[in-house]
Amino acid sequence: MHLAYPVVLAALLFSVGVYGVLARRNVILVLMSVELMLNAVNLNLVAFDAWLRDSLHAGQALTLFTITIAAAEIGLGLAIVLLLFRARGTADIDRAIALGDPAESTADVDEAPVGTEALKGRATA
Amino acid sequence: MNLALPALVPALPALGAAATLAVGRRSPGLARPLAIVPVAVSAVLALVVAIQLGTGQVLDAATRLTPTGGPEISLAIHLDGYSSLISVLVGLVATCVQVYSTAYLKDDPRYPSYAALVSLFTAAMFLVVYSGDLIVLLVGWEVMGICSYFLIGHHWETEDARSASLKAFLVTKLGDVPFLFGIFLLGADAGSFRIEDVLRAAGDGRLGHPTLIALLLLAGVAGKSAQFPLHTWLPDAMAGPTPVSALIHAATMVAAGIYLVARLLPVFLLSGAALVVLAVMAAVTMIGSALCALAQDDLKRVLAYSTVGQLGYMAGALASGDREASVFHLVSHGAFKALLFLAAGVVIHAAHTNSISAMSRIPGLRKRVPDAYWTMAIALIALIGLPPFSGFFSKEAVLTAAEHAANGEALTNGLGPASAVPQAAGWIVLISAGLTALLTAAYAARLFLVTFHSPAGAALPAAGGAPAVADHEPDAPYSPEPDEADPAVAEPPAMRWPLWVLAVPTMGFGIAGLRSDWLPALLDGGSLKPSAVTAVTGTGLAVVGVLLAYGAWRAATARTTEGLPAPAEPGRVPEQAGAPAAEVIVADPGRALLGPLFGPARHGFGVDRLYSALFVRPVEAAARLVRFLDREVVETYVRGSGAGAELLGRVVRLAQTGNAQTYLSALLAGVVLLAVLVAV
Amino acid sequence: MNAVLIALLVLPLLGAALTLAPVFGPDPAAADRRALRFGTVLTGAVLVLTVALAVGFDHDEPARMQATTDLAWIPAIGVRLHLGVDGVSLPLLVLTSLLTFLCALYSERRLPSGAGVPSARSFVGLFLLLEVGMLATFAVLDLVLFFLAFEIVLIPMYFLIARWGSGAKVPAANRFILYTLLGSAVMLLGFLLVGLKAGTFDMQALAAAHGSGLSHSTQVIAALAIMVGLAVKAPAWPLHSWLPDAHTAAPTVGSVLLAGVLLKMGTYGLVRVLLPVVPDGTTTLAPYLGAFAAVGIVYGSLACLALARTGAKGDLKRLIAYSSVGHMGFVLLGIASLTPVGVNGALFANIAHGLITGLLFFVVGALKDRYGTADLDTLAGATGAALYGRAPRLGALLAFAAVASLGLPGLAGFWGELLAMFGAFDPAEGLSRPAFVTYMVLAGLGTLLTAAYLLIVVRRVCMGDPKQPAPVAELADLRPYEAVSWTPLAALTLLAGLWPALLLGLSDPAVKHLLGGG
Amino acid sequence: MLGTALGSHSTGQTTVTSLAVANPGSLIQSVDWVAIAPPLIAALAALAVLVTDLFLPARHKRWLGRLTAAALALAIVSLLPLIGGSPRATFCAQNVTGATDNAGCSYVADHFALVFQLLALGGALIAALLSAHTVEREELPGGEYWFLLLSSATGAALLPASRDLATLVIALEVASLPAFALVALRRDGRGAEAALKFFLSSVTATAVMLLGIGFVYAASGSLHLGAVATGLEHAPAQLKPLAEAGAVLTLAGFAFKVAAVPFHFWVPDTYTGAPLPVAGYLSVVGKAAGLAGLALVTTIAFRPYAHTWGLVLAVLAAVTMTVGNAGALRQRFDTRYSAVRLLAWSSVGQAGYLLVPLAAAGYAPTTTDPLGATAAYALIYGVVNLGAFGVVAAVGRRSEAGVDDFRGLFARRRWTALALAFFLLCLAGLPPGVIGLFGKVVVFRAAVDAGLGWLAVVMAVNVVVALYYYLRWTAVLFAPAPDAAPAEGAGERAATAPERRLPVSLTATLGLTASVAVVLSVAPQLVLQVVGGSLF
Repeated sequence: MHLAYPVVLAALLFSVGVYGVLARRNVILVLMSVELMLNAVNLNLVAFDAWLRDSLHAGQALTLFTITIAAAEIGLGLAIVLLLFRARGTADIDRAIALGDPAESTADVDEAPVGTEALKGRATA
Repeated sequence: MNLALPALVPALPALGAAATLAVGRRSPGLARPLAIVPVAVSAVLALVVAIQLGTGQVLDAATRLTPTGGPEISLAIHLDGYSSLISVLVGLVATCVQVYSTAYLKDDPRYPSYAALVSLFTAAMFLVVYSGDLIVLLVGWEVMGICSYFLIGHHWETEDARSASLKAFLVTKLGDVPFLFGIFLLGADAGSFRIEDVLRAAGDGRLGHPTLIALLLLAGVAGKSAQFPLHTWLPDAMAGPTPVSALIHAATMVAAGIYLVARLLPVFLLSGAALVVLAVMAAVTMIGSALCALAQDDLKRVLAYSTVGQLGYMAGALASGDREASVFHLVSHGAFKALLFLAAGVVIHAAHTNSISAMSRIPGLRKRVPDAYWTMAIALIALIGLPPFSGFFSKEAVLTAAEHAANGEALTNGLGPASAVPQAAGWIVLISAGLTALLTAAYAARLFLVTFHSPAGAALPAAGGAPAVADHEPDAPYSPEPDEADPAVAEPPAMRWPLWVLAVPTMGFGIAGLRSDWLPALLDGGSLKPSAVTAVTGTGLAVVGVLLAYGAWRAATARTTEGLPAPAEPGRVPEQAGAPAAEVIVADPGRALLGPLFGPARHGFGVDRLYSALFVRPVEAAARLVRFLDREVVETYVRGSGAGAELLGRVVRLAQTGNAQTYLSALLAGVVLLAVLVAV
Repeated sequence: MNAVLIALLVLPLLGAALTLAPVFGPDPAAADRRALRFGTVLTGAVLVLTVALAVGFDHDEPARMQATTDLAWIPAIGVRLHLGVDGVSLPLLVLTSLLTFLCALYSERRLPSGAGVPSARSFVGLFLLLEVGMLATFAVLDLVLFFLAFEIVLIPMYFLIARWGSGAKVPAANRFILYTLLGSAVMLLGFLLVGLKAGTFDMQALAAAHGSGLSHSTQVIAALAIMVGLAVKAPAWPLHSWLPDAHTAAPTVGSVLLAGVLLKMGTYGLVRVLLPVVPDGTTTLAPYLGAFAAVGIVYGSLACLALARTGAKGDLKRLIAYSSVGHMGFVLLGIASLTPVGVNGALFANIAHGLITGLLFFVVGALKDRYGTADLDTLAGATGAALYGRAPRLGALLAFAAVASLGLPGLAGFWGELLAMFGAFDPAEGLSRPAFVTYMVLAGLGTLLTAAYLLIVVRRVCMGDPKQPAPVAELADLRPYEAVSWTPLAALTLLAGLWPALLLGLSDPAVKHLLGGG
Repeated sequence: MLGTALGSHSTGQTTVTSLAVANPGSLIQSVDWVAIAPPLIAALAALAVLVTDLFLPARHKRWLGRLTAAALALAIVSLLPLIGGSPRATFCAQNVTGATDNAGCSYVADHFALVFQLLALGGALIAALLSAHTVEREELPGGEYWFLLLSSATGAALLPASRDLATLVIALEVASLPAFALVALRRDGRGAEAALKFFLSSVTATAVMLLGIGFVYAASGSLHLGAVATGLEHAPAQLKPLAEAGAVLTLAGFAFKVAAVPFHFWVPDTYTGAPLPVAGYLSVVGKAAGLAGLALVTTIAFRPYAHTWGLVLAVLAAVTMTVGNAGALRQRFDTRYSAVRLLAWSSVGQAGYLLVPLAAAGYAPTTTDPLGATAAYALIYGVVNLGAFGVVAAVGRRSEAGVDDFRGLFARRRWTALALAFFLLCLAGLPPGVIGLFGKVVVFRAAVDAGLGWLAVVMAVNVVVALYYYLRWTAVLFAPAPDAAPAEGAGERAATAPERRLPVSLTATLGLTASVAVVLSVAPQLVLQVVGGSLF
């Protein structure tokens, strides 16, 4: 089998994963799409290992490790999602924005930073 | 002749000044002796030095003041006939002024600071006279400038004194800047700032561009000696106390410029063009100031313009190459002009006003200040240049010098080839000198007649007896309190004595020029005897001037006595502490003689307005531009860079929405961007 | 001798550390008094040490680096603790310790108090730290240490302005520290470029090499970086906009030190680092430095004229700040001429400006304390504040300082400007003569404008109609502590004016050594 | 460049303990226990803590903290024997061809590894001291906290010494996963959200990195860094774009850990959501691990593409510091958590400075070794940053300290305020923070030496921008105490701040960090000697 097939498949899998991460609203589905991305990488590694006919089989060794890492991550991910759900009552990723930078206060609280300058203009002017 | 004496001459008044300042506030009584004694002692020392030096000798001595990395600056002394002559004059006049001031400013609370400044001024003048190094000379030069600034501003309560002092210093400083550049040129070409090296370099022709040097030096001289372009400060400087005018603005400071040109004449002789410029400058100064003097109503401003004119004479003599005549006239003028000012001081002190028309309506002014009256008469005759007195001889010396220069054999007395002086310079000086002799005679006579001999004063005894000076109406003639009438009070001895001391050289000094082994031996040895032709023409012109003024004065008085009021001319009178007098000109020959020129002449031909338009307004506009530039342009740069950082900060914070997916998309977009950037 | 120099730096450092410890007793008022007294005693000791150093200095070979200490501090990046004093840095050391001592003396009585002003203990601590930074800058002979000393000064001066100042003090302090820090950061780049290319950071070795190990382009880039950094500190014309705000807001003592010493660190850096280490680069950039200097002189004096005009709402301290821009223009012009005469003039003008502007700021600060404001229009009213009449000694001192500042011969201000202009008159070969002569003419015009605005200030403050209604009824004349802390400055201005060899004798051989590179 | 350096170290395979039998042919390799001692001790301690936690009653939980601190201290001490002489390598595979004799080994305890292990373990130790107080006050689950901390420290200690991509990835994950849990330990909404963002960003970055490693593996044929370098040199032409893309994607994972620009969004949210010591731990040890990874990968593995990643890192460094400082510039002082948020943005800015010497390594001539500058600056930054977090912990109750709570701290707690002022000035790089200044001088030196003039100028401007907000905070410290009727919000919080003496562990942390910083300021040579010699 020519190398192109698994690599193209892996690429497709990876892009589906990326789409899932960015578009899905529910956190669990985001986790699943991350898993997709990791598995796409595993496929890649195994394909390259076979293609290189590496005596040390470094590719496959790394795939094993990646699988264990993915498992660990999903365990933790789900624990965090559970915590978020219990605390916030929703698993919607768009609602978890409490920690963003507080809005710009209309009046600057401390003394107006008038006259302060980073002199970027000065350095480049 | 050990060097202690000449070194002591400038040092003593300086120490006296310091002592007066230190002790002045605590015990004013001590201030008077501390003011007079050092100056008098240094005057005597100057005389001793002059005698020890003898005639025809030059003494040079120097010790290094400081290394500069280039030509050294040294504390040097360059003594010759000229320096001893002028140092004696300075000593004499300074002592008279100090004595005179003790009485003149008897009840002035700031007398100690005044006396200290006069002593410091005298020290600076001695330094200029004795100094052999150009930079040290410049030090004395500018210290004189700052002393004159402070002294003019002595009465800083009045607006005139405040603006006059500022104007005086700035105009002289305007002249001093090119003067400094001239010294740089000399120092660079001659390799040292010593005057003897400079003169030797001039002799060997090592000076790069003599015309430029001469013109730059001339600018400084014009500033300091109030010559044409930079003369406007001297008439306003009359706002200072009269003894100051006598010392600084008659005898010494204004003479320093002429003295310097005399010292560096070999440099000037190298360039004919400079001499022509000097001649033209002198001519314009002479004629212009004489005309202005004819139209002034303030007694001191008349004398100030007269000083400007006489300095034009000396500059004319220098332009015709004869520094002996110029210094001869300088010394004699120093004596009689100082006398005139001091006498004027007495008259003003007695009449409590500067305006001569107000004085003319004071009955019996002559009787009240007889000494001032007679000494003023002598001085005016010397000013006009009638034979017996020194004015005649020194003026004739100048005219002879001009005449010689006119027909080609200038009396350079060995300093340079006679051909160095262009004949044009000689002719310009000769003609203008003649015309000025006539005008000088006119305004001198006018001054004398209007002040003392106007009939209105004599004919209106009845109108006297007005109440005390405080509340008299502006145009009513001032009549003295009973105690001021008798001469003893009007002229205290301390004021009277210096007048007669100065009267002696005014009368006798002229003769010193006749014998060749007296004054000429001291100077360059050229004869100072007036040639017959110039003597006759000069005196003739003077007599004609007097007669003209007398005729015009007779006609004017005749008209006033028949009740025809002379045309009222509300002139502005920069008066001193005296009564404000927008007086009516009673009988002024000047108006008749000048006719249409009278108005502009009174205001100095509008030169002041011209300068403020040419210099003052553009500088203020530039200042406003700089303020705008600083606030708008430079500030916006600095504030802009600050705002730039703030803006970037706001953008970064806005990106921090808190939504995880925006973070992820930014993350992946960044990775894709990097990968494309690298791989492609 | 090197023990004296080390003690000079260590003593104030320990003093500053001591003020942190609660060693001045519980009661705050007594502790403040004791702290101020401690500050005066310590700065006095430092002054005695510097005078001892000056006396012990071998005056007939000022070109040789004396009282040197050379220890390895950070071998990893080649930084050595190298201290030393020569004809160029000795006068500056004496000036710094003198000004600091006088300021300590002055602030013992007249510390700016008010709501929200921290305790005198922290004032003395910052003050001593400031002195360490200033003395170290002039005593250090290693590029990186010079940069370190350059930066030590920033934090104390920032707090002096931000806490003890008046008016818009915090923005002014921010602008001061950020502007100067950017300058010194750029300067550090220049130092690193030179240090790495030449292999050593030691100024003496670099000066001896006289730029031999560096290619022309490196020299130009390094010279540009160092010159920009130092030009910010000695405010050259386009980079000066931090100075007026800093001075308007700073307390009197802060202004005196800011104008008296901090500006000198920039020009000293130019002479010590730029001239000997990167000569080719400096020769290429000298005409531009000269141009900025000349423009700075005219610009500074015109700005002062604008402020001195009636109705311009000009602040007196801001006016003197702009005058500093003008005077430092002369120093920079002298340096730009790259001749012994010019550089000697620059160094002399440095010291003279320190003394005279220090005195000016003291007097104006006293006026501001008495009148409550430094605004010229409120002070002068219609005809003038008539200080000659109301407070004669104060008026006389202000007139003396103004006259000295305009460069009256016979006082210190004259010799610096004379030699700087004479240096610009015939600059070193390789520099375009016509350009420098035009700078000299501009400088001459500058002296005239300087005389104009200073005398206008004298007219509007010292002269005037006494009967005119004055903002403050009763005006105290010179107080004893003011007299004590100011007379040394006036006396030294006179002494330096009458006997210039006192300073030029020291700096001339050292400058010839630096320029000659030998 | 690295090859020559490694070559110069003549290292033999030193068999150490009797356990390991030198058996060249078989797959059972000799394990040099002394070399792997530091991460091993940390791992064993983690297990020990996990097990003892089961048996300890609640009131003795504090002992776990002390056990953790002792274990970390022991791990640091175990670094000492490795310092002298030649680097010791273990876990070597014979048949991997590489430029140097150690090329085949997966774990090399050379000078570079030791410095970064010291940084990781030291940071973890200080974080442990710091968290003793927080664990107790915020009732975090005692056992799990210490176990997670130790395991993350193990990962961070393992990473610098690993020499092949697989071990690197695993070490990175071992360092990151416990960190997610640590962040979420507070079991409230904020903790969960912070952990979520951290988790998602990290996982995505790891996925991208693994993709990159896959491509690099395809192009070079091996995972060992040395072998990858030689493999990439001889890679066939049409694989070159694939290899370069792979290299950049690999850098992404580490850049995420260092919080370089496109990957920095999680930092402010996570630090404010996490418990304070965890935030401190992440900002120092997390960043150190990322940095070590980056240094290893770029200088050893991708040496043939030196100029490409040199430019990439330079741009990344410039943008990171600018964004970090600009973000911090606009922070508001009155909101809750603003102190930690300011420190978060400042750590992003500092990451920019840390990247500069790495970028310089791409351009530098072979003679000098700019990596030392990164190590030195990282050490200084670590100590000072943890000190700052310590003071924030001391002042604010939970991690809610707003910067306004520090107003007038000098009046209330003189020495804490002075310590914070000293730390902030060190971060800003201004004397009296002398060590901070020399850290910046060293980084500037690396940039100028490599000819990155424009980067040096951008850094100079950033130093100025950074000074602005550090100085504003320092000024707030010394501001006059809040007047009688403060605004309700600030007043209430300030009034309740306990005036009582600081707990022992906090005073220990502050004392340790402050004294280390002062000692380094007096004798910078101690930390800067790392800069001198070549690291590998």
